[in-house]
Amino acid sequence: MADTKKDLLLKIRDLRIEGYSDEKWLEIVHGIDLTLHKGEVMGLIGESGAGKSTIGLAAMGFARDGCRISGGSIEFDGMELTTTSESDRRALRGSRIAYVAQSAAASFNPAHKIIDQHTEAPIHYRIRKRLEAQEDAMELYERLRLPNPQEIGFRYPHQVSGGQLQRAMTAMAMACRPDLIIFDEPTTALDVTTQIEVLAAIRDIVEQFNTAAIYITHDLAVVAQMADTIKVLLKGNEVEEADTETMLSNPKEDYTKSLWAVRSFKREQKERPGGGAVPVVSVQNVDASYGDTPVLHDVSFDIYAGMTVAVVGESGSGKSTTARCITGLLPPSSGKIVMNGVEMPPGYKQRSKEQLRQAQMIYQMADTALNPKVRICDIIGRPAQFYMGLKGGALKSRVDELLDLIELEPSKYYSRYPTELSGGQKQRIGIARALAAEPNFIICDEVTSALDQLVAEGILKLLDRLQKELNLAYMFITHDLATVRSIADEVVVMKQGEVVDSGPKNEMFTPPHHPYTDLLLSSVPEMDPNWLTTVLEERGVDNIGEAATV
Amino acid sequence: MNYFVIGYYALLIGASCLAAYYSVRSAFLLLFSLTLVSFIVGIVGGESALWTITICAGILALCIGTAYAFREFLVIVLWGEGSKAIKTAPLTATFGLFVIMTYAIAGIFAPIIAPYGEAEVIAGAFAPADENMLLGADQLGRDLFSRLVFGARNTVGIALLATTFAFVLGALAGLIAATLGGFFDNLMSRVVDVIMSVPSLIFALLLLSIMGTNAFVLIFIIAIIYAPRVFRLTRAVAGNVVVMDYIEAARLRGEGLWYLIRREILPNSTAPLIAEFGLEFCFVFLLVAGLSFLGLGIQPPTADWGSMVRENATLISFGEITPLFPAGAIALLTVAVNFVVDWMLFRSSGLKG
Amino acid sequence: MSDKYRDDLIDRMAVEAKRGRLSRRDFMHYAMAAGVTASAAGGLWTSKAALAAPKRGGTFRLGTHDGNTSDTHDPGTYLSFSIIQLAHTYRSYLTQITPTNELGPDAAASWSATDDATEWTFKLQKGASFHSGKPFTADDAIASLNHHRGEKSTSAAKALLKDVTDIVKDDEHTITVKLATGNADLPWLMTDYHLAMCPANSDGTIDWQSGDGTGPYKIVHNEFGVGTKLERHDGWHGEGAYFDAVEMTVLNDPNARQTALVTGEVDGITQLELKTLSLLQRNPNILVDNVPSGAAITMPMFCDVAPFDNVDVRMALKLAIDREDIIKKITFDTAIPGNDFHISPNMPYWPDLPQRTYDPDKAKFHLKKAGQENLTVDLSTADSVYSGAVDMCVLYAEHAKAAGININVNREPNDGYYSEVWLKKPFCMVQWGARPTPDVMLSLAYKDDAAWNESHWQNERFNELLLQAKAELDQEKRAEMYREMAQLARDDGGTIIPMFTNFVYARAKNVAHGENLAASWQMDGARACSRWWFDS
Amino acid sequence: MSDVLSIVLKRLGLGLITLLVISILIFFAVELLPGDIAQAVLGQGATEENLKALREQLGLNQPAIFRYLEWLGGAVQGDFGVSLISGRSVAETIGPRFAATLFLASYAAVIAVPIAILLGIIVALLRDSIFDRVANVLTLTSISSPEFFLGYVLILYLAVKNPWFPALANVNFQDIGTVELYYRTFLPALTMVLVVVAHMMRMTRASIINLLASPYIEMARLKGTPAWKVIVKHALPNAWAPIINVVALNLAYLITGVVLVEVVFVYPGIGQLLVDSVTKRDFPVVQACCLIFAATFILLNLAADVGAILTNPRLRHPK
Repeated sequence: MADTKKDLLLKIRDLRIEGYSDEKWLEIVHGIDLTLHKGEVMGLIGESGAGKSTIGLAAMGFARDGCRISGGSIEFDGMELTTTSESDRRALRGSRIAYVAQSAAASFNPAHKIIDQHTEAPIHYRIRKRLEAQEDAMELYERLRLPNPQEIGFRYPHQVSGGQLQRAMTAMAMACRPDLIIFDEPTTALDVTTQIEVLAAIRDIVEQFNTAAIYITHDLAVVAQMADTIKVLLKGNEVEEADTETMLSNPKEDYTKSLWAVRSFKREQKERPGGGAVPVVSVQNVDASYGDTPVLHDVSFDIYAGMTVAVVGESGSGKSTTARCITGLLPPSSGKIVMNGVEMPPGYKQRSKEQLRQAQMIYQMADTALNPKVRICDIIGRPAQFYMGLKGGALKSRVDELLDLIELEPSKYYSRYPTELSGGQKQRIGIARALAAEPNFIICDEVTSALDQLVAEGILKLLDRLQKELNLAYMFITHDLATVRSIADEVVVMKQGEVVDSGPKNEMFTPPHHPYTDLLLSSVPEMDPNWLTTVLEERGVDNIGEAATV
Repeated sequence: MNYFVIGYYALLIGASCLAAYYSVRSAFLLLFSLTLVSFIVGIVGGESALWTITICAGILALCIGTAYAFREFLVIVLWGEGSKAIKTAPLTATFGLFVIMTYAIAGIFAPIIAPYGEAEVIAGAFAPADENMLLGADQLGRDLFSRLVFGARNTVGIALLATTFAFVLGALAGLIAATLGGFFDNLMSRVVDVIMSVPSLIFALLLLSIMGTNAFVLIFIIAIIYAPRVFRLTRAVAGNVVVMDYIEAARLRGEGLWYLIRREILPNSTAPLIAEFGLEFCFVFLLVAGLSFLGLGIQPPTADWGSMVRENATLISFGEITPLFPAGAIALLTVAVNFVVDWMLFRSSGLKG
Repeated sequence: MSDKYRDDLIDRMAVEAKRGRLSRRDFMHYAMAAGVTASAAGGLWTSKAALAAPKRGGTFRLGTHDGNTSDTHDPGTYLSFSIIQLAHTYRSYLTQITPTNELGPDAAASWSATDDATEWTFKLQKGASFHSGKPFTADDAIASLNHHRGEKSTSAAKALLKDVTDIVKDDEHTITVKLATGNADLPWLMTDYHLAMCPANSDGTIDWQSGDGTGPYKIVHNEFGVGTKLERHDGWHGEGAYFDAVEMTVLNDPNARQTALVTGEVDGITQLELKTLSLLQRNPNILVDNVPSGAAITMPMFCDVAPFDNVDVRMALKLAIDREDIIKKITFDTAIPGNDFHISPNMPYWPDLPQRTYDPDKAKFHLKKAGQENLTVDLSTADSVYSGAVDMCVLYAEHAKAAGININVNREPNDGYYSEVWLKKPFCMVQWGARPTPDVMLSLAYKDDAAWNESHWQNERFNELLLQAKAELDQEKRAEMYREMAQLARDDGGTIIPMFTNFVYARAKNVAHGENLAASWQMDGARACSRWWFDS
Repeated sequence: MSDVLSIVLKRLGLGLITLLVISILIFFAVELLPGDIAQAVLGQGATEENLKALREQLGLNQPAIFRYLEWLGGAVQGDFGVSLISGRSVAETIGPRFAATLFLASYAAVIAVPIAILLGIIVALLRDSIFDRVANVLTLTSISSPEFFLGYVLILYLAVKNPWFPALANVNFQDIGTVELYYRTFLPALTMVLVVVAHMMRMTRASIINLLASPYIEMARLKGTPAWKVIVKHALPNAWAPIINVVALNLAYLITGVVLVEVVFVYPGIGQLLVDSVTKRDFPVVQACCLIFAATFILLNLAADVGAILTNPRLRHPK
C-alpha cells in the first residue's frame, strides 16, 4: 500500500447518531471524528453495539430505519452530506460510495441474477450500457478470481457458494469504480478456509483500483491484514486510533489492551482416565441421513467424564448432525450411541426420563434457545421440577443455587425475562438450564460463536470451572480453532460427514497434520499484519480458488 | 359566490400557506391537494359538494380530536406497560379503542342506556326523530336508537362468542397439529380442506336449515366455518415456533404435548392470533349480517344489526338514511377493531417500516 | 261549494282516473260527494275520465317476484308466483275471473249445469289454437284436466278435482264433467292456475314439456328462474293481447324490482315492498295499483290442543290483536281487516258482520273465564310467510301484552316451513292465496275432515251447512248459509284472520289498464300481459 | 420442474379425495334437510297421496345409501345425473349458469387484481404518509360493509340518481354485443371489485413492507436505487408468493361467494341456482354445484402454490 499522504476524501466531525428504542430517541454514537484519504483503508473495530456499522453507513449519508443522524458533519469529497438533499445523497450511493454487506447470501436479491444486480448501478447512473457493464462485470469477476467469470454472473444467488457471493458482492461494489467502499464484516459469516480467499481478493482489488475503504470487523487478526489505520470503538465512543503496526504492537488504552489479551485463556490438557474407565458417551460407527441424503458416515468417538472433546469442521461437515444423533433428535440409520455403557434407544421419544436427563445441550443462539415469554426462574426451574420433582421453597433455593453457579445474582435475575438480558447472560441461563438437570454430559453447540470475544472468554471460563466442580463431560462443537486451543482435551476433525482426524489436542496442534487439519489450522488469521501475505505465498496463489469451489 | 365559499377557500389556502411556512410537508400536501380537489368538486357539484367536504372534514377532525383526547386520558389512567404502549399508539388505534369501549359499554349497560325496551312499540311506523327518539322509529314504531344499543349487545355478543369458539377449536387443533406433525397434522389438514372448499354461506345455509335457527346453533356453525382459517394460521405460526431451539430443549427434556403447547408454543403465538381474532371477528360479523340477509339470523324481536340493515335495506334506494345507522354501526366497529389489530400487528412484528 | 271549485275537483279527479289511480266506482263516489248527480257523474266519467281505447304495440317488460330455477312447465307442479304469471300468459284456462271479479269465458265459450249441479257441460272456443298451430279440441281439454286426476297424478290440484268422476267428450268442442256430489262452483274451480290447457298426446296424457299452450303469447325463449321472452300468438281466441311482445324477468329481490321500475328497465313489477310504498308513490313516472284481494293471513290454533281447546282462550287471542295497528305498520294501509272468517269482501257471498276490534279488557275477561290469566303461548312464523310476517307477530305479541298474554314469537326457517311447521305446530302463521269462492276456501281448510283443516276445528252445524251450500244454486239461500257459517267461524272457530292483504304492484305511467283490476292474482289476475296496453 | 409436476399430481389426488368426502357430506346434508323434494316441488298445496306418487316417480323410496352409490357410479363416469325437478341433465342446467358466473368473476378479477396490486405498491411506497392512512381507512371500510349493502348504495348512486348504468344485470336472454355485455354487468362487477380489492391490496402492501427490512433491500437502497424501483424491482418479485395466495383466495371467493351480489343485481349465476336447488332439495344439482365450487377452490389453491413455486427462483432454478 502506498504511504504517501493523499487527498482528503472523507471528513467526519463530531458525528452523533440517535436510535429509536423503547419509544424514545437515544444517542448511540457520541461524537465520532474520522478522516480518510483517497486510497486509504481504515479498520473500524469494536464489539457488538459499538456503533461500527452505524458509522459506516453514516459515511454514506445513510441511516437505517429507526436511526437518525442528529449532529456533526460528514463531508465527502467537499460535499456536506448532512445538509444536502436526499436525492443528491442517493446519487452518491453505488456510484462514488459503495457498500459490501456482512451476509452476501442475504444481501443479494434472490429474485434476480447476480449480473443483473451488478449492472443495476452502472446502468442507472448511465456510466455504462448494459452490455459494457456485463463485460466489465466479467472482468471484475476474473480479477476477483471467481471460477467461470464469463458464466457465473448469470446464475441466481442461491446457486453460488457463500465465499463466491461475497467476492461477487465486492465486484458489485466496484462496478462504478467508487472512491470509497464500506466493508461491513464481509467475512464474518464465512468458514476460515473461505475467509482467507475473500480477504485476499478484497485486498487485491482495493489495491488495484486504489480505492479508499472503511473495513468494519470485530476480528483483530482480520483487520490487521486489511487496514492502514485502525480505530477502536466502544459503545459509540472512540477509544483510540493509530496505524496498524502501532496499534498492534503498542496499544495505549486499557480497553484495547484487554481486547488484545483475550486469547490468553488456556488450560491444561487432561488425559483420558485409564484402567478400563467407561466413556460417558461413545459414538460407534454412526451413519445418518436426512431423507435420502446421507449426512454422516461411520462416525465414532468417545467422551470420558471430566473431559472436553472438541468437534471441529466447516459448516456442513456434520458436527451438529452428530449432536442430533447423540440426543436422539435424528435417529441414526446404523451404528449406536452408548452412554455410560448402556446403549441408548435411537430416538429421543423412546428414551426414558432418566436417560434424557443425562445428556443436556447448550445452543449457539441464546435468543432462540430461551423461550422469550418465560421467566428466568421458570426456565431454570423447570428441569429441576421435571426431573427432581422439586417444588416451592426447594425449587426456589435450587434456582438460586444455579444462578449463583453461573455467576448471576439470584435476587436480580430471578423473575426477569430473557429479552431483558445481554447475550452473555442469556448464554449463562442456557448453561444453568442444562445444569439444572444434573447431567453428566453436555453438548455445547457453538456456544461462543455469537458472542463478543470478551464475553465468550467469560463463558469458556465458566464452563471450565463447572467441569472441574461437577466432573462434566463436554462435547464442544465449534468452527473456531482458537476456542479449541483454549478449552479442548481431545479434538475430532470432521469433513463432509466423516471424521478425518482425531486425537488429543496437543498432538493435533503439532505437526505433522492430516492435510485437511493443516488447511484449517493455517487458515486461522493471526495478529501479524503480514500473515495473509505469508500464507498466500506459502500456498501459492493458485491454491486460493480451490477450496472455494467445494 | 357567497360568504361560505369565500371563507372555505380562504381558510384552506391560509392553512396551506401556514403549513408551507412552517414546512410541515405532509400537512401542506394534504391541505393543498384538498384545495385543488375542492376547486374541481366545487365547479362540478356546487356549494353543496363543498358543504359535504366541510362536514366530512369536521367529522374527521372530531374523530382525531376524540382519539387524541382518549389517548391522553388512557395514558393518565393506565399504568406501567399499558400506559407506555398507549403513549406511542397511533391515533387510529386509540380511536379504535375508543369505539370498542363505547360499544362495550353500550352492550353491557344496554338496558340502562337505551331509553326504551328493544321490542317496545312507542310510535307510528317510521316516525321521524323527535325529542323522545334520537334516531326516529322503525317500521313497527320501536325506537331505533334503543334497538341499536341492544343490537350492540346481541350482535357483538354472538359474533364474539362465535369467534371465541372458532378460536378455541381452530387454535387447539392447529397447535396440536404443529406440535405432533405426522398423521394428526395430515388428517386435520384434510378436514380443513373439506370445510374450506364448501362456500361458507352455503355451508351455513345447509346446516342452519338442518339444525334450525337459534343463537347457539348459529354460534356453533359459524365457529365450524371459521375454525379452519384459525387452524391454518395457528399451524403456520406455531410451525415457526416449533423449530425454535427452546422447543427442542423441551422435547429433549421429555416434556408432554400439553406442556409444550401451553407453556412453550402458545405464549409465543399469541400476537398474530390476537390480530387474527380481530379480523375474524369482523368476518364473522359480516357473515352474521349476510345470514340475516338470507333470513337465517337471530330470533326476533331481538335486535341485531344485520337484520336491521336487511329490514330497511330497500329504503336506501330512496335516499333514506335509516338503514345506514346499523350498517354504519357494523362498519364502524369493524374498522375500529381493524385499527387496533393493525397496531397490535405492528407492535408484535416490531417492524418500524 | 262553489261551481268553480267543483269543476276543478272533477277535473283533477279525471286526471287521476285517466292515470288509473281512481276507479270508476271511486270517481262516482267522490263526484257525487262533490254534489254532482249520479247520472251526471256517469256522464262525466265517460266524457272526462273514460280511458282511451287500448292501443296495440310495444314490448311489455314485466318484473316478477318469486321465480325459481326449479320451475317447470308441468301445470301440476306450478307453484311460484312467477310461473303463475307466466302460465296465464302462454296458456289459457277454461274460465277466467274478469277484472270485475266475475266469472268469464276463456277457452270455454259457455257452460251449463244440471239442476243438482252434478254434471257440467263446457262448450269450447271454436277458433282456439295452440302456438304450434294445432287446433284446440275437446281431447286436449279432457287430457289437460285428467292430468290432475287418477292414481299416478302428482298434481297439486288433485284434491280440487277429487269429486270429478268422469269427463266425457260430447263432440269436438264440447265436454261434460261429471261429479260425485253437486258443486255449484265448478266453473269457478276451472280458473285454478293448475288447470291450464295443454296439447294432448295420443295416449290421453298431455305434452307439457314442450311449453306449448293456447294463451295469448307464445314463448320464444325461456329460462326458469331467470326470465322469459314471448311474442303475440296470432291465433289467440280472446280479446286483448295488445302488446307485440312480452319480456318477463324474475326479480326476486324487492329492491331490484323497484329499482328496475324506477330506472325504466321494466314497465311493471309485481309485489311492491310496502315499506317504501309511500316513497315510490312520490315518483311521478310510476303508478301504483293497490287492489283488495281474497288473499288472507291466518293464524290457526289447534282446537284440540291446550290451551286452545278452550273457546274463551281463542276468543281472548282474537281480541288481543290490534288489526288496525298491524295494517298500518306492517302493510302500510294495504290490507283490509279480517273478521276471523275466511270470506273476503272481494269474494261472492261476503256477509257484512260487525268488525271485531282490539279489546284487551274483553280479552282479559275471557281469559279469566277460562282460568288462564297470564297465558303464555308460542307463535311460529317465518319471514317467507309474508313480507313482514315476523314483525307482525312481534307486534301482535306487543298488543297481547296489554291483555296479559305472553306470546313468544318463534322464527322458524323459511325452508320447509310448510312441511315442518304448518299443520304441526299448534299456533302458527299462514298465508293463503285468494280462492274464487267461499266454498273452495272453506272446504279446503275449515271442513272437519279436510287434510288442511289447519285449526283442527270441528263444528257440526258448520259442516252441515257447508255441504248444503255447495250444491245450492239459489243465490239468496246460499248467501244466508254462508252468513251463518261465517258467524260460527268468527265466534267459535280456531283461526284468527287479522287481515286480507291487498295486491300492491306498480307500472310505468305509460302503461294503461281497464277500469277495474281482478282480485284473484297480482297484475290484474295475472293477466296484465293480455289485458293492458301502452298508452303512448 | 418434475418436482412441480409431482406436487401437482399429488395435490390433484388429494383434491379428488376431498371432493369425494364433500360429495358424501353434501348428500347426507341434503338428506337431513327438513322436508323432501316432493314437498318442495308441490309446495303448500300437496296432499299425502300426491307426495307419495311423486316420490315414487323420482325413485326416492330407495334407501339413501343406494341412491348415493348410484349417483357416485354415474359421477365417476362423468355423468352427474339429471335434475330431479326439470328432468334436464345437470350439465345442461349448470353449464350456462356457471359460464355466467365465470364471466362475471373474470370481469371483476381483471379489474380488481391489477388495481389492487398497483394500489398496494403505491401505498407501500408511501407508507405511513397521509395517503397510506386514508387508503387504509377506505379499504377497511369497504371490507367492513356487507356486500349487499354496497350493491344497494352503488345502485342508488350509479343507476337511480345518476342513470349511468343499468341496475339489472339480467344478461341471460338478450342478444347483446360484447360492449353492451360489459356495460350491463358493470355494477355487479364493481361491487365485487370493491369487496375484494381491499383485501388483496392490504396483503400486497403487507408483504412488500414485510420485506423492506431484508438486507437485500438495504443493499438496493445503498446502491442508490430510487425508492419506487426498490419496491417494484427488489421487493415485489420476492413478495409474489403471499400475494398470489391472497389473489387465489379472492378469485375463489369471486366464483363461490357471490350469491348476495347475484340476488341484488339479478344476475343469473350459479349461486342463485344453488340456493334454489337447496330449497327444492334437488340433490343432483346441489351436489354438482358444490363440487364445482370445491373443485374451483382446490384448483385455485393449487394454482397459488404452483405460482408461489414458479415465482421463487430457488425452486425455479434448483442448484
